[in-house]
Amino acid sequence: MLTTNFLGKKFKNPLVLASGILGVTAASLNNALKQGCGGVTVKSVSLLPRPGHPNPTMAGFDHFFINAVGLSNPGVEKAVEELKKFKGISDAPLIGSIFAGTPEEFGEVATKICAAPIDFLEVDISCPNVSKEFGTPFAYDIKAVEAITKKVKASSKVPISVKLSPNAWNIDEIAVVAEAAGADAITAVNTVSGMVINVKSRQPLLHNKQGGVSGPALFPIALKCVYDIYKKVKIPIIGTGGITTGEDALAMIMAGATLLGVGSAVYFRGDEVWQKIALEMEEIMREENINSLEEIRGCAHL
Amino acid sequence: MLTTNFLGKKFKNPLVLASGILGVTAASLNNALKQGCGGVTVKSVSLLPRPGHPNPTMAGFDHFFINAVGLSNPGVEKAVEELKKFKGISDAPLIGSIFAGTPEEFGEVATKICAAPIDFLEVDISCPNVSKEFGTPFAYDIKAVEAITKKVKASSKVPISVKLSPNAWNIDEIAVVAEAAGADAITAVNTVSGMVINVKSRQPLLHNKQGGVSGPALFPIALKCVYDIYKKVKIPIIGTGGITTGEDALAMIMAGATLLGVGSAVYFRGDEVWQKIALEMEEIMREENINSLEEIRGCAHL
Amino acid sequence: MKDSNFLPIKKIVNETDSVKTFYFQHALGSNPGQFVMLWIPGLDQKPFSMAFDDGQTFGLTIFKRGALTEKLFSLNTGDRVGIAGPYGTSFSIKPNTHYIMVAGGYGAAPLGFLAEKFTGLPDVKIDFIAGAHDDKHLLFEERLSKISNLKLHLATDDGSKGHKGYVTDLLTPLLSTEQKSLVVTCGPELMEKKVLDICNQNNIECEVSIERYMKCGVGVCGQCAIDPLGICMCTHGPVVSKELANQLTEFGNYHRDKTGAIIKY
Amino acid sequence: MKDSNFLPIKKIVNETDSVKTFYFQHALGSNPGQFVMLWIPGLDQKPFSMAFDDGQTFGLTIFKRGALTEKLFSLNTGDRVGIAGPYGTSFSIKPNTHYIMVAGGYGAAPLGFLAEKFTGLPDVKIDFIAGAHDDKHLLFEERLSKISNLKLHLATDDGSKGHKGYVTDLLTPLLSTEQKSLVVTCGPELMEKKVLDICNQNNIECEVSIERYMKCGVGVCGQCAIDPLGICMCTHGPVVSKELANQLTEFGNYHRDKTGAIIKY
Ligand SMILES: Cc1cc2nc3c(=O)[nH]c(=O)nc-3n(C[C@H](O)[C@H](O)[C@H](O)COP(=O)(O)OP(=O)(O)OC[C@H]3O[C@@H](n4cnc5c(N)ncnc54)[C@H](O)[C@@H]3O)c2cc1C
Ligand SMILES: Cc1cc2nc3c(=O)[nH]c(=O)nc-3n(C[C@H](O)[C@H](O)[C@H](O)COP(=O)(O)OP(=O)(O)OC[C@H]3O[C@@H](n4cnc5c(N)ncnc54)[C@H](O)[C@@H]3O)c2cc1C
Ligand SMILES: Cc1cc2nc3c(=O)[nH]c(=O)nc-3n(C[C@H](O)[C@H](O)[C@H](O)COP(=O)(O)O)c2cc1C
Ligand SMILES: Cc1cc2nc3c(=O)[nH]c(=O)nc-3n(C[C@H](O)[C@H](O)[C@H](O)COP(=O)(O)O)c2cc1C
Ligand code: FES
Ligand code: FES
Repeated sequence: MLTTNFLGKKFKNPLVLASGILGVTAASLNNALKQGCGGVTVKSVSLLPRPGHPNPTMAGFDHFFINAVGLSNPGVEKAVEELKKFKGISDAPLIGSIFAGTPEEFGEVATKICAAPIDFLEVDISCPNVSKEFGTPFAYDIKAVEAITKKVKASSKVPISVKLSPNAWNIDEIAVVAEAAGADAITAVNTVSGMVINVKSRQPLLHNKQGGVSGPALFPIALKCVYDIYKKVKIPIIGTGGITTGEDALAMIMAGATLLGVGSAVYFRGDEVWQKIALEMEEIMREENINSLEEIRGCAHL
Repeated sequence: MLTTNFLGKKFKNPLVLASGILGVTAASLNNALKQGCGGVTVKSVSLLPRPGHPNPTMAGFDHFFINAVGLSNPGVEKAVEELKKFKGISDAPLIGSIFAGTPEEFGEVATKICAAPIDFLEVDISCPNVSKEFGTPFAYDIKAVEAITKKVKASSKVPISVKLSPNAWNIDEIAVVAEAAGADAITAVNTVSGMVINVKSRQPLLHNKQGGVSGPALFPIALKCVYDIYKKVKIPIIGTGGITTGEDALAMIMAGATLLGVGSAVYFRGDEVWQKIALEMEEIMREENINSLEEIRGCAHL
Repeated sequence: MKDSNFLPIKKIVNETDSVKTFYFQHALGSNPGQFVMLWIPGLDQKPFSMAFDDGQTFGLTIFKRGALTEKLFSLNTGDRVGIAGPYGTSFSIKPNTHYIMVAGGYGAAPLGFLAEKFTGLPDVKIDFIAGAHDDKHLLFEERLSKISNLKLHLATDDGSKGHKGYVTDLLTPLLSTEQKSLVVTCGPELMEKKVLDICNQNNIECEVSIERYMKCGVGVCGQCAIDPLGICMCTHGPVVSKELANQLTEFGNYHRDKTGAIIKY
Repeated sequence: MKDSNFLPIKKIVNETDSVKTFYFQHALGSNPGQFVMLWIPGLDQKPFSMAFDDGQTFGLTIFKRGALTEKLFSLNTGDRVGIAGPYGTSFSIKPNTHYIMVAGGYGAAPLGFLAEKFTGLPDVKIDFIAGAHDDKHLLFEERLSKISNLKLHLATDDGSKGHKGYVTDLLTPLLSTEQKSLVVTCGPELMEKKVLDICNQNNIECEVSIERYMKCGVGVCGQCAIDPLGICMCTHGPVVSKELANQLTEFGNYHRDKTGAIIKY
């Protein structure tokens, strides 16, 4: 009922662990699969290891999650080891994820991560928390998106998905640019910029002050991004952002998504969140006489 | 304790009814004041009457509100009558609000609304729901912001506040442009673009399909916008977006706001929302030995 | 995510040539006088009062007016519409009371729903005054006749049934009863205003259903704010007490259209 | 908006020259073995187990290590820190049981908290084995001596107090009692591993507190995921059963640093 074909690969269901949630270890990724997702995305890795920001790097609230991890990761080489280990214990679809400070570096990391048996490569140009560090935010810069997409496409052995930011008001146009530059898919969206101020300490809660907002608060924003992008591109979309229930998941498919990234929902609904969402999707589909996701993909555009 | 001086005018508290909530009638505005706000903003008006979109034009959910009213309003002339009526029954600070399709038209509406006894004029360049109708969205276009601000400033008899969109990733730079062009204040923010899809009908819930998201989901996004803008401009900020509790209100002041727009909270906490928020602010201030809002304004930047 | 319900029409009853009652199987849990927002995707969404609600099934009695109601009239059982609510205030349900219900047009729907709440309660006596242009447009005669403690009084403009003239002509004579009386009214605003005036003159308790143009139904947009108090009729109404109605100088004088412009009665 | 608490330090007790206990007056409602994330604004936020919680006041026993704990040691009563939690699993509280508690370093803190839960419960008997480098670093001797149903066994590396050698040397002799035994342990991982091994050999129930580098504390970031199950120690731990610990081949072998890179023990 939920089987999904994405760029020629079969997913038992469209739910994929979003990048950065539950980290990078092979075992942790495999555990997410045991909890019901159809595929996994690894935390974004960079050329060199990064310790990330001091804590607090994230915090959960009633209706959103916020993080500024500072893209901590063990570097692409260590990550490749974990990814190889993962493919030793699971044959589920595996999506690598990379970020870098220049188009050239993106190409370099892409080449390196392709030493691992990944099925797809996500290109994270949209983390809202490191913008100052790397100059003009790539996610809002059409030229940068074009250059990075081309570089990664040329360096990658597997299909690539460019991950966009909901802070780009013209996200649909940016998706068009990425498609033209060779992207095989679009991941929409990363977190939206936000902040929490702790009133008693009179300070921003996150060490990085600003952070990326995810979870339920992001859902209506992400849904609109996916809807707009679907109107403009032919390549498939990994709809991501605030999906917390089976109803959210189906709404995202109706907006046009093929795969569904689920991350913060693990905070709101626990480890077994993918299983829960998949069951809820099936229940609604039965009630509504929907036999396959193909049948309803993009139907909100009719 | 909550008394606030904004551009030379005294507000009994910093909470102002945000534009578009509770509409345009003198009696409705006055009722909001009875419920405890320190000032009121009128629903944005245009040169000619507009019926707005068919329903559903708005809907409330657990943690956000969404609307695409289509800027329905009785036109500036009818509005002027209501505003005169309002000043006949209340001497509370009154903020007019206008929108238009071109800088020239903005100037024209500004001139006309100044026939009413308004204390300030808010310039709504940021409604996310009419963008296609009026061409390139003004809120993301530095040249448009500059031109509109100059026109309105030249036409207005009262200080003006330019209302910005959280969808502009460079909202702080846009605030700088507005300030340079003569804005006396910045209102940040309007709603953020979003969508709700009704899964059973397989369609976007709002007649306009997309809408503007407000309420708690918007709060961390708005807070970050105000924080960023405060860093860059000297003029005061009307912090708006998702303020629902006294704690939210104080956080917004700590980010740098002078006045606080409160709108959707009326959906989440009922008519008496301003009273509730003001009481909560005072309670926290007593606990935290804060004697005035002046004392903590912008303190999250330290 | 909470969302409006999307419910199949269970049954359609033709009441007159331009009035139908649509039934939905859904535990709405509404009280008489409350309303829902009915949505036809792609078209519009408008307020309608409950004409019936027994906890499992509710019904809406709808007059064919413009685009939305015309489309609704073309639907069949099984077709689905959006239902959000119930919203707003409701009529008081009091024991040991003499209810005088004054209905005009679809006002008979919520008042019929109210009357049925008292079925078989001997301490409540109901006089139900229903009016219409002619006998073909009178609503719920049969339904109301089933309520044993209810007495039906009819008025038609053309005298084709019952009293020839206004429902309000029938009201005053009924006021002089022993038991504590409560007048409740729903119908055209000028009729309601006349009912309110009569109750004021006779010092009788009264509840009035005041309809205003509605958009959100939840007290946010201010579309239904009423002068001079500025309170919203979707949350503080539609049903208001005599005392509140007396403060609403707008009532019976004017209302506002979709843009907010004033329209005199 | 929910947020972490920002609490004034109520009392500071110097336990040794590099260990202090910080008390906070706050109804945390934690169980022994759980932890909080302690935040010093502008600096960092790290996990610490509760050493005490009587429902009104809780305490954290903290070893001076690096930047955060050094800063903490410079604070005075009245200064405030952020406290988020309690998080994680806790030790079982069972009636009619012979507890053998094996503590190393600050592990004495959560186990002391656990032991106090049984104060005056005659059906529970506690053997508490505490170890340290020397007698100056032994924790809670006085506090533990107040628990009448608790017998304290001490071990120091240099023999300056109690047994000269490891805490684990003292464990095996205590296992041969009549009552159902539960071994609980908290301390350096290699010590814990040895305790687990002994319990496996002797077929005795055991609970182990496994510490991993933590960022979120709420099961989101995956920082504390442990091989080969990949479960998070902030939510499925820190306290795990013997059965679970036995599946965690990583335990006693390696852990991961902040970047996620493996560090062997
Ligand atoms: C609280 C309340 C309860 C109502 N209950 C009933 C009922 O039980 N049965 C029934 O037939 N009708 C009821 N109405 C009126 C109903 O809303 C209108 O008949 C309907 O909106 C007409 O829509 P249309 O598109 O068919 O016609 P349109 O041509 O759009 O409108 C026809 C007339 O209906 C009224 N109307 C239209 N839209 C609205 C609106 N959004 N809010 C209020 N009035 C509107 C106006 O007077 C308008 O002139 C109720 C209205 C309110 C406010
Ligand atoms: C569940 C749990 C309970 C703990 N309970 C206590 C306790 O009751 N008392 C106590 O003194 N310490 C406790 N710790 C260890 C405590 O977190 C570290 O002592 C503290 O983080 C040191 O921070 P620092 O900045 O002072 O030193 P740093 O120089 O940053 O670190 C010193 C060492 O502490 C450990 N550490 C640092 N950061 C973390 C982290 N985020 N998560 C886990 N370990 C870290 C590492 O081994 C590191 O080498 C506990 C750790 C965990 C995971
Ligand atoms: C703690 C955390 C870490 C994240 N790290 C990354 C990352 O490394 N790379 C990336 O592309 N996205 C990262 N994201 C964004 C998510 O992949 C996802 O796009 C976003 O959280 C929205 O989805 P959600 O609401 O389901 O979490 C991170 C999100 C969170 C909450
Ligand atoms: C129903 C509704 C109508 C609105 N209409 C306007 C408007 O006409 N002009 C305007 O500048 N903002 C309008 N807004 C935006 C609000 O003024 C405010 O900026 C936004 O809702 C965020 O604040 P909140 O979360 O407190 O509602 C409207 C918002 C809502 C919910
Ligand atoms: S209809 Fe919106 S406030 Fe009443
Ligand atoms: S510390 Fe983040 S998952 Fe455990």
